This record gives sequence, C-alpha cells and structure tokens, in this order.
Amino acid sequence: MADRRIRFVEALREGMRQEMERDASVFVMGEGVGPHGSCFKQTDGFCAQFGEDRCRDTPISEQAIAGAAVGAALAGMRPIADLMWIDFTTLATDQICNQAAKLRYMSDGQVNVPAVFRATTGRLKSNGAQHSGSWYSWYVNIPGLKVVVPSNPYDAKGLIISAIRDNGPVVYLEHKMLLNVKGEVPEESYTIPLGVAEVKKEGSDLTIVATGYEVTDTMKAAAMVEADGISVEVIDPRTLMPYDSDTILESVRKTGRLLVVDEGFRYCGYGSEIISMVVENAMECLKDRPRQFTAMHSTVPFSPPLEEYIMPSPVKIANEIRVVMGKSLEPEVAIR
Amino acid sequence: MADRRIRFVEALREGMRQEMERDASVFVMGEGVGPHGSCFKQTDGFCAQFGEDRCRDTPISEQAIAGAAVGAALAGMRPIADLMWIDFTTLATDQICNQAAKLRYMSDGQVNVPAVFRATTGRLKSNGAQHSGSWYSWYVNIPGLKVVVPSNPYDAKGLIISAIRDNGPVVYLEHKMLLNVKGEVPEESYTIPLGVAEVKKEGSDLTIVATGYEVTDTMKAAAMVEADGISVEVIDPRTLMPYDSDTILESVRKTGRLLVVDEGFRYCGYGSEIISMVVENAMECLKDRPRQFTAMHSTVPFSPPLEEYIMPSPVKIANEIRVVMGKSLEPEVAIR
Amino acid sequence: MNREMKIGLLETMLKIRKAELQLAVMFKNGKIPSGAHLYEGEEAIAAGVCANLRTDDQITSTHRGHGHCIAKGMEPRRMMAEVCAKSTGCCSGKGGTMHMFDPSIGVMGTIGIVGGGMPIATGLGLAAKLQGTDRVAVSFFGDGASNNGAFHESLNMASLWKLPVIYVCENNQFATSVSVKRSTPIEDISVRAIGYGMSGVTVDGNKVDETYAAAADAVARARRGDGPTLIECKTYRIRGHFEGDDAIYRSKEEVQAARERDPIEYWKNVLLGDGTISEQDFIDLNEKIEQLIAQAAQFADESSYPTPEDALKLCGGNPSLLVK
Amino acid sequence: MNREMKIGLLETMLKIRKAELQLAVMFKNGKIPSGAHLYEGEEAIAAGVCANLRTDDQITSTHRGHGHCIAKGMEPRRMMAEVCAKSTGCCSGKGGTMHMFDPSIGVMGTIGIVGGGMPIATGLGLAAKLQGTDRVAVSFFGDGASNNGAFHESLNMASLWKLPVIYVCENNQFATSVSVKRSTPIEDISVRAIGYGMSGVTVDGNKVDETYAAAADAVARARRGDGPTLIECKTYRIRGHFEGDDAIYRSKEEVQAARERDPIEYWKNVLLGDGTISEQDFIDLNEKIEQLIAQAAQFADESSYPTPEDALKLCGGNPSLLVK
Ligand SMILES: Cc1ncc(C[n+]2csc(CCOP(=O)(O)OP(=O)(O)O)c2C)c(N)n1
Ligand SMILES: Cc1ncc(C[n+]2csc(CCOP(=O)(O)OP(=O)(O)O)c2C)c(N)n1
Ligand SMILES: [Mg+2]
Ligand SMILES: [Mg+2]
Repeated sequence: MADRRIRFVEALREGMRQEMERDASVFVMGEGVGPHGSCFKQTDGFCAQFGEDRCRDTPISEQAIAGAAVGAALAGMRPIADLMWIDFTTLATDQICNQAAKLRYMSDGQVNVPAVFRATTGRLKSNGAQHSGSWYSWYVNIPGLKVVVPSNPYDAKGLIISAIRDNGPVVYLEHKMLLNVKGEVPEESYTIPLGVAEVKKEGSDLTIVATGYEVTDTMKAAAMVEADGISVEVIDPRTLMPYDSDTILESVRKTGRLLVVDEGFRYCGYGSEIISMVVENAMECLKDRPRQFTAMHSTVPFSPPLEEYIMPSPVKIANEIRVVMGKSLEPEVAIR
Repeated sequence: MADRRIRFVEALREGMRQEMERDASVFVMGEGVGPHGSCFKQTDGFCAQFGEDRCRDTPISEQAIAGAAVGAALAGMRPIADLMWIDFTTLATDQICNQAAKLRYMSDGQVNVPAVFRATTGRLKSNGAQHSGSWYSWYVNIPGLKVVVPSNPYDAKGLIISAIRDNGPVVYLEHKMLLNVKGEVPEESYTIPLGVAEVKKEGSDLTIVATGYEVTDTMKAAAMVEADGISVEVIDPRTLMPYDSDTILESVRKTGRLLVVDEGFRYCGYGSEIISMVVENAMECLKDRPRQFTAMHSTVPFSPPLEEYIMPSPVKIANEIRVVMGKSLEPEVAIR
Repeated sequence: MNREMKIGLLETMLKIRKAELQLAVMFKNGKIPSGAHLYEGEEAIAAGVCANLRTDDQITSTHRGHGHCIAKGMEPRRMMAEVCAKSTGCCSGKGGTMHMFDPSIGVMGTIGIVGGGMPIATGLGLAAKLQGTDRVAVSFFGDGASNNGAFHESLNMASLWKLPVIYVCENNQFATSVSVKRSTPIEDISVRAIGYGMSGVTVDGNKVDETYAAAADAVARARRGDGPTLIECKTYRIRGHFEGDDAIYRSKEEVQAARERDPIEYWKNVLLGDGTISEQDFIDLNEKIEQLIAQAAQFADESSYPTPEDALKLCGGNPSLLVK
Repeated sequence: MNREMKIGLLETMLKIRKAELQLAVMFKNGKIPSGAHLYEGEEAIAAGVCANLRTDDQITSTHRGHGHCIAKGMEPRRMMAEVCAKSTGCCSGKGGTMHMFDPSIGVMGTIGIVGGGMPIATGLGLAAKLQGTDRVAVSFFGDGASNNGAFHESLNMASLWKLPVIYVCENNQFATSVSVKRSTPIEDISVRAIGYGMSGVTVDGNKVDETYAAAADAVARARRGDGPTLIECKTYRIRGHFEGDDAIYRSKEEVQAARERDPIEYWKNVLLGDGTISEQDFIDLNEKIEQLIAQAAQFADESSYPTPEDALKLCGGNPSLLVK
C-alpha cells in the first residue's frame, strides 16, 4: 500500500472523507458540492456516503456560505465551506477576515471557529482575469487566520486533515494545475502539522522558497540548472501562515542566497514577506541580494501567449537562478 | 493666504468641492454623505451647494456602492464612493479588486474606471476589532489599483484632487486620528502627483519609511532621539501604490539603515514590501539588518491599555530607533 | 402569558432602559473609551423576542446590542464592565460595546459589521438542524442592514433549507443619519419575506405583547422544523445614532412623538390595567432594578482594566517571529 | 412590430445560435484555450431584449455572454476571435470568452464573477440619470445570480433612485450542476421585485415576442424616468454548464423536452404562419448567416495571437521596479 499513487484531488477527498467518517460534526457545503460532487470532483461520492445534509449544495451566496460556516462552527460543528475559486472569496472577505478570524479573540477565547474555507487557486489554461488569482497574501495578513497551500497529493491529504482538526479558521487552497497530479499517498489517515515546511530538495548554492504549483516548476528548474553545476535547495512552506521561518532561515544560513518563486503578485505579496523576514533576521548570511520571481504585476490576460508571458515557468525560473548565481548576464524577462 | 491653517477634513472637503465645481462629472455617494455631510463631516455643505444628486446618501450596500461607482465611471462620470470605514470595504472587494481594477485591462484599454474609493482607516480610541483595521496591503497587491494615504492636510487636498483626476481607480484612505489635525493649506486648487514620496525630515543615520498617522508618531520619535545624537530621515510615500522606490532607495543609500513604521500588520504587509524592495535593489548599502515596527499581529482589542500595547507610539518608535542604532540593548517591546 | 411572564417582560425592559441610561451618563463622564450605540426606546423588541427563548437558543446581534445581551440573560454588570473596557467584562475588555459574547447563555456575538450577524445566525440554525436539536437561532438587525447583501443571502438560504432561524428586523427608522425612507423604497420590510418563500410579519415594536406573540409564532415554527420567519418590528431610535450624535437630521417634534409611544409606559399601563401589578409593585420593581444597575455601574467603574500583555494572549502570528 | 423587426429578431437568434454551435465545434477541435459557456436555446432573451435598445444604451452580461454581445451589435467575428484568444478579438485576446467589451456599441462588459455585472449596470443607469440622458442600462444575469447579495443591493438601489435599469434574469433552471429548485425556494424569481417596490414580470424566455414585449415595457418605463424593472425569462440551459460538462445531473428526457421548445423554431413558425416570411426566405436567411458565421470562424481561426509583450501594455506596477 505504501506505493499507492493517487491524484491530488483524490487525496484531498480521502482526507475529507476520513474526517467525516471519524467526526460527525464535519460537513461540507458549497456551490455544486452535492450530488454532482464539485467542479473538480473534490466531493465525489460524499452525498451517497454521508447524505445531502453533510454535503450540501448552496445557492451562489458566498457571504452566506462563509458566514453559515462561521455560525455552524460557533455552534460546535466543523464546517468545510467550499468557495470554488479563490477569486470568489472576495465576496466573503468580511465573514472570513472580520468574523471568522476575529471572533475567538473578541470573545476572549469563549468561542472557537473551527471552519475550513476551501477554494481552488491560481491559473489554469486561460481561466482569464477573474478566475486565475492567487490572493493568499490577503489572508496571510490577517491575524487569526491560518493559510495552507499544498503542493502535492501527500500534503493535500495530511494538511486537509490538520486543517479540519484545527480549532481556528483555516484557508485551504488547491492549485488547479495540481488537482490531477499523482503522488504516493498512504491510505490510512495522517496529519501534517500546520506551520511546518518541507525541504523538497537539499542543495548548497541557493535557497528557493516556492509554494503551490511553483514547487513543481521550481523543482524542474532546479534539475535544469544542475547541468550548470548549481545546487539548489527548494523549500515548500506548505503552510503560508503561520510559516516555518526557522527552516527557511536555516537553509539561507547554509546557502547564503535566496530566491522566492511565487505565482501571486509581488507588492505586499508572499515573496516580499519571505525576503523581508530573512533579511530582518539574517541579512548578514546573504552573499548577494535576495530576489523574487513572481507573476508580473498585471491583471491575468486570457490569451495563452500573454498568460504565459506574465507567469513563471521552469525555463524562466532556471534563467533566474543563473542570474542569481551570476552565471547569466541578463534576466530573460527583464520586466516584472 | 499662504499661512491659512485648516483641518485635514476641511482640506479634503475643499479638494473634493473644487473638483466638483470644476467638473460636473464628479459626484459623491455613500452612507450618510448626503444632507448630514458624512460621519466626520467630509461632505459638509455639499448637498446645499451641489444638490442631492451629486452628493447622495446610499443604503448600507457596500457592494452596490462600489459597483455603482464602477458603472458610473465606465459611463463617463468620476464617482467618489465613500465606504466609511476601510473595514467595510471587505464587503466591496469584488467590485474594487475584480472589477474596478481589471476592466481597463480586460477590455484592452477600451474603458477606463476613474473612480475614487474613499474610506477612513486605522485606529481611533477603542473603535474595536472591526473598526480599526488598515487593510491597505490588500489593495497594494492588486494590479490596476492605486492607493493613497495622506498624512497631513496639505497632502489630503493635493492627493484627493489627483485621485479624482486620475483615469484609473484609486483607493484613498483617511486616517481617523488625522481628521482634525490642522496644517497649512493653500486655498487654490493644486495637485500632488501620485507616486511621489515626500522627505518629511532629512537625516543621516537612519531612514524611516512611515505612512498615514505613523508619520506623526515617527516625527515625534525622531525628535526624541535627537538628544541621543541620532539623525533620522523620515520618508512618507504618500502613495502606497505605485510607490516612490527611488526616493526610498536614495535615502537608504545615504543613511545605510532602514526602519519601516506601519500601523498595518506585518505579514505580507507594507513594511515587508518596503524592506524587500530595498534589499532586492540595494542590500549592499545597508550597514545592518533592516527592521519593521508594525501593529502587533493581533486582532485589535477594545480596551485602551490593550490597544495601546499592540500599536506603535512615539516612545516605542524612539526605542526601536535606538535598538536599530545599537544604542539600546533590548527592544522595549520584544514581541511583535 | 402568565403573571410571572408579564412581569418578566417589564423587568427586562426596565433593566435594559436603566442600563442604557446609566451608560449614557457614564459616557458623558468619560468612563467609556469609545462611542456607544444605545437602545433606548427599542426595549420591547429584545424583551419580547428573547422571552420566547431557552438558554440554549442562540442569538447574534449588532453594534446596538447591549439590550439583546441583557434580554438573553447576561448580567448587566458584565455587559457594563465590557462597555467600560474592564477585565471583568463579558469579553475581558477585548470585545467592547460592539462585540459581546457569552456562549453559555447563547449570546454568540454582537457584530459591528452591519448585516454581519445574519449569515452567522443562519449557520447557528444550520448547526441546530444538523445536530438534531430543536434549538433556534435569532438574528437581530436594523432597517439599514436589510439593504445589505448579507440579508438577502441569509434569508434565501434559511428558507431553502428550512432552518430554525428568526430574523428580527428592528426598524427604528434610521441608519445613522439616513432615514429608512431614503434607503428603502418599500413601506414594510417584512414583505421581502415573499421573495424567499418564507413567513414575514410586521408588528409594533413598541408593544411587547406584539413582539412576544410574533416571536412565539416564529419560534414554534422554527422548532417544528417549518423554517425561518422574518419579523419586522417598527420602532424609533430615540437617541442619536451613537452617544455624541446630535441627530439634527430630524425634527424635535418627531422625536417627541416617538417618546410618547414609550414601550415601557405602554406595558406598565397594560399590566396596571389588567391588574397584574399595582402602582406599588411597579415602584418596587423599579427600585430593585435601579439598585441592580447602580451596583452594576459601580462594579464596572471599580473594576480594573486588563493588563496590557493580555492583548497577546490569543493572537496568532508566526511564533518564531513573534519573539525576537 | 413591423416585418423588418420580426425578421431582425430571427436573424439575431440565428446568428447567436450558429456562432455558438460553431464555437462548440471549435472547442472540440482545440481552437479555444479555455472552456466556454454557451447560450444555445436562450437566444430569444438576448434578441428580444436588445431589439429594444439603441446603440448608446448599455449592457452588462455574464460568463455566458456571447449571445448578448451579438444581440447588442457586436460582429460575430470579433466575438469569436476573442473566444479564440486572438489579437483581432474585441479585447485583443486580453479578455476572452468571459470578458468582452465594446463600449462603442454599449457592451460595457461581460463579467465572470456571478452577479458582478449587476451593481455595475446600476451605476451605468445612475450615470445616465445624472447625465440627463434617456439612455438605459440592461443587466443580464442568471437564476443562480439572483441569490447573490449583488442582486439585492442593486435592485434596491435602482428602485430607490428610480434608475433606468432593466434587470433581466435568465432563469435557465441551472447554476452549474445545481437546479434552481435546489437554490431558490420560490417559483418565480420576479416576485422579488415586490421587496424593492419595483415592477417585476415573468415571461416565457423561449418566445421572443414575449421577451421583446416585456423589455419594450421596461425600456419605456426606464426612459420615462419611472425606474427599473425585473424581468424573469424562463428558459432552459440546453448544453452543459460549459463545454465539456457532461451534465449528467439531469435526465435526457428533460433536456429533450426543452429542446422541443426551441425558440428559433417557435419564431420561425410564427413568421411562417403570419406570412412574414416564406420557407424560401428562411432558407436564404439561414444560408446567409451560416456563411457569415463560417467566415467569422475562419477569421478567428486565421487571426494571429497577440504578441507576448502586449501583456504588459496596460499593466500597473511600480515603474522603477518594473524594469530592473
Ligand atoms: C457593513 C457596514 N457598513 C456601515 C457601517 C457603519 N454603520 C454602523 S451602524 C450603521 C447604521 C445601521 O443602521 P441599522 O441597521 O438600521 O441599525 P440601527 O443603528 O438603526 O440600530 C452604519 C451605517 C458598518 N458598521 N458596517
Ligand atoms: C461569485 C461567483 N460564484 C461562483 C462562480 C462560479 N460559477 C460560474 S457560472 C456559475 C453558475 C451561474 O448560474 P446562473 O447565474 O444561473 O447562470 P447560468 O450559468 O445558468 O447562465 C457559477 C456558480 C462565479 N463565477 N462567481
Ligand atoms: Mg435602524
Ligand atoms: Mg442559470
């Protein structure tokens, strides 16, 4: 069983299912999660197994979906609110950021909000301007929220189980380009603690912090530059908030160089956060300026050549690595 | 007339009024902006002068207020949508960030959205968890938006006029603790270009970047540490996006030290952005690690001693400056 | 309604009234660090509705929530201490006038974002249903809130799922300075229930027998599993929007007329008229409650502020960054 | 309606139908980079409503917006080139299937966020009023969107201010896989108009004479300054939610029954029956439009993609950081 390979979406589903089997207070709601089993089949079969009460279709009412999750959580349930695309969470930010995130604090700990807000994130072949966002830096900014972005099936399962069991609100994001990627996933239930990064690949010359789909791109890029004799260490924070600054700092202290690769936007984005944290704590370890390679600061265009142009890719990341290592004179893409 | 001193709110009002006089397409809408003239009297007298059509009370419908501003802007008007507290913009983020910010780009420049989204920002004596937020890092993150945070009456007027004349959407934020502060403001109309910082005070030892109310706190702190022989340069970006990185970099190249003071939260906040920008472009100029001093990462509590504890203050900033300059062994407040 | 219940309603209203007037004084005396939105004149709504609720029933409320907390069973002193930002308050001073909680008696939060409590109450109702209990949830909100998307999405969802939620619209004619006539192009907000296929009713919010009866119906419906109800209670916001608001956007006559429809006077007269109480009973009750509130005020005043470091007790953040 | 107008409606519906079916083929052939939400079977709504509009009247639309663009006057080839992500599209490939614009003919945006177009249309109407024109705005949206807060806030505001906006709800019975019966606890969405004190009507969305007449009323009302209207058009989403959706959540029989209520067949038969056109006229018209669409498809197919660097033409960012 150890080498069972399943898709990200199956791992996520298995994690949710095992928690729903274990704990009657866990339920899912969202647009189309019911009998049809969600857009990307994240809840396939749940209605048959658990009934429509515990896997309920909702109206297109993002504020009420998120808010009903908050309320149900206050009353002892463990709701999983599926908001479909992270872009639609813009309609639920009051409930997520002013309510879910704050009620425990405001009440001085008298109430908990053990709700999970799930959504897909990131680009997927020409989803266009309003369906390709990352947005997670918003949630990272808000005290009281945790933010999880798994990069592979194993983490998808372990992290959703931890998110469901967590007593506070967790924003859990599924990258659309990862949903059908396969990986080894144990059948039994397991958790991955929130706030613990994974060193995806050890290396000595350069630390790259990447999240979500960019872990995949970065691993490819790291392989490409091996031929140039560059040894890259790749770190996936997995939990973006609270994030594992110790592991990142340890790595930077070893390699002396930092690059952050992120699909989100740069200004007040996750790349800026990681770079800032590193220099605030360990600037003297850096041999050179840290860099970040993010989506360009542009509304996401529809047409494939445009979309590709503004987004990171393995080739572009590899080139950026060479720039950071002084092995290339000019960045391939000069404009960020 | 050159030494006319008026309050921030009067300067802002004068700027809006002069634009409404100059350009019939400018109008204001929001909850209570009408005959009553807004919560803090920002639109006092507008109904009498311009009629209720151009200064209209709205229902408590943040999404529709912001969206109606977008639509009116598309059709050639220059709406000023007053969303009261920035905390309530969480209910309008779809319209501000998915619509206003993106329509020009999506349409390949066929439409413009010259709308101003105004709101008060920041803390004010025990406004509590849901009325004390900063939130601007969210808007800084979104391509297509400009973000303006004036720190004094002169800027309030010059920047609101620029914001109204700008052809794209601008988020304009009024710090509640500044509204009644007086300053010199010319009566005639003038603009301050968006994207240009102001050096509030020259200095040689340390660059502090501060925005909104923190400019006031920081200026006080800078005066306090003069006794210690520390010469602080204080920079107010005024426009947070696009921000004037050149002025900041120039200053850091001179002083070799950087501290960012911000009322917002640290993670993916404005402090992280500025620090990251500086080290990405000029790390070698820094004599020591850059630092940021922000609101602590906590939901804002109600009770004054608690609120004061988590927020910056002149004394705390002065102490932080001494820490940065190596003149004090321990930060007064060790926990951020 | 038996005698005890009738007197209970009067007692609750008096408690709320006196607590609010006491807070108005404390505000003037600088004992409250923030503003405060008082509930004077609207007591019959909280009292009438909450008299139908069990301790395990749950409510959400608003920025104007002191009265709902008391009606649901919160000791006035814990409410008042919270408003005064003291460590003995119902949230130890972390919440404040707009954010009060006591889950042990079903106060699941007074919410400062207008409309924000409605989706939460919908979720409380959903939980009650999923948990197989006959517990109900009540959401108090204003006429202003009824124009927010939160209202629409909540009522639609609750009706669709037949959730045990009672949506109580306190139509006090104003949302800050904005008259309901300038925000809402209909006469009775309760007609909106039609758009969700649910029950809706408008009652005189200054008559506690009417609010009580409407809520009794609605609670029974909810406990039976027959779904939510929208109750609009017409009343009038006697005071400014918050303490310090001069409320010059309306005429003195209008306010005076509203004052004459005082809900406590009304109910007192009903109870005197039907022999439930005597004048002396009323004087005794009044005194008892005056004392209670005076003690509560003293308690709030004499309590200590929380210690500054308590601010971080429950906050998040990145542990390794928090302590430098 | 005169002869020309009657034939015009048929022509518009045929254009939309053939363009959509052509796009379905192009999708299968990999010519469209994304998914696409097609409008087959709902043509009578866009056609009937837009036939009442002047060029300067403005619309907002949805993710399912191709038909609205054509009905409002967009050349099919500019629409189809945009769906195919080409530089010749109505947004030069930046917008795509869900985001089409042509302000010169009043297409102020098809919006991908469900409900997102409604507040925008409200603002278009507000501008028309402030500018003293008799221009009107139309917002197309679905049954699913009618449960979003954007609906509530928009209709309330428009009615309050008597804005010249027509809200056209295309009730095609589904929102993705969710039947309207599972999202909306009322029979006719148009009853929600009552809650805003505005006019509301439900019509058969497959009968273009009905949609035309309802829109004519609404547009006249709006131009007169008498405020907004909610028009619910009952129809059926023949295809999956998007191309590639197998839509197994409903029975074949149900879809077949809906297909038999084809709006184009209906209108063709009306026009044949009343002598407006002959069978030969129809064949000619059909052929003409088939050619038009075939040429449009070829145009879209043969057009070039935008050059990558165009991506940054209109983007913001910090100038001094953008170029390193
Ligand atoms: C979403 C939101 N918008 C605006 C405000 C500011 N605000 C606080 S109370 C209030 C008026 C509320 O009116 P209503 O709902 O009728 O309640 P009332 O004050 O009359 O009890 C407003 C606009 C807010 N707190 N939240
Ligand atoms: C705010 C928001 N929520 C969810 C979605 C995902 N989504 C796209 S179309 C759709 C269904 C829309 O249904 P309806 O309004 O009836 O329009 P139809 O597709 O039937 O034309 C959904 C849920 C979205 N785009 N925006
Ligand atoms: Mg009110
Ligand atoms: Mg539909």
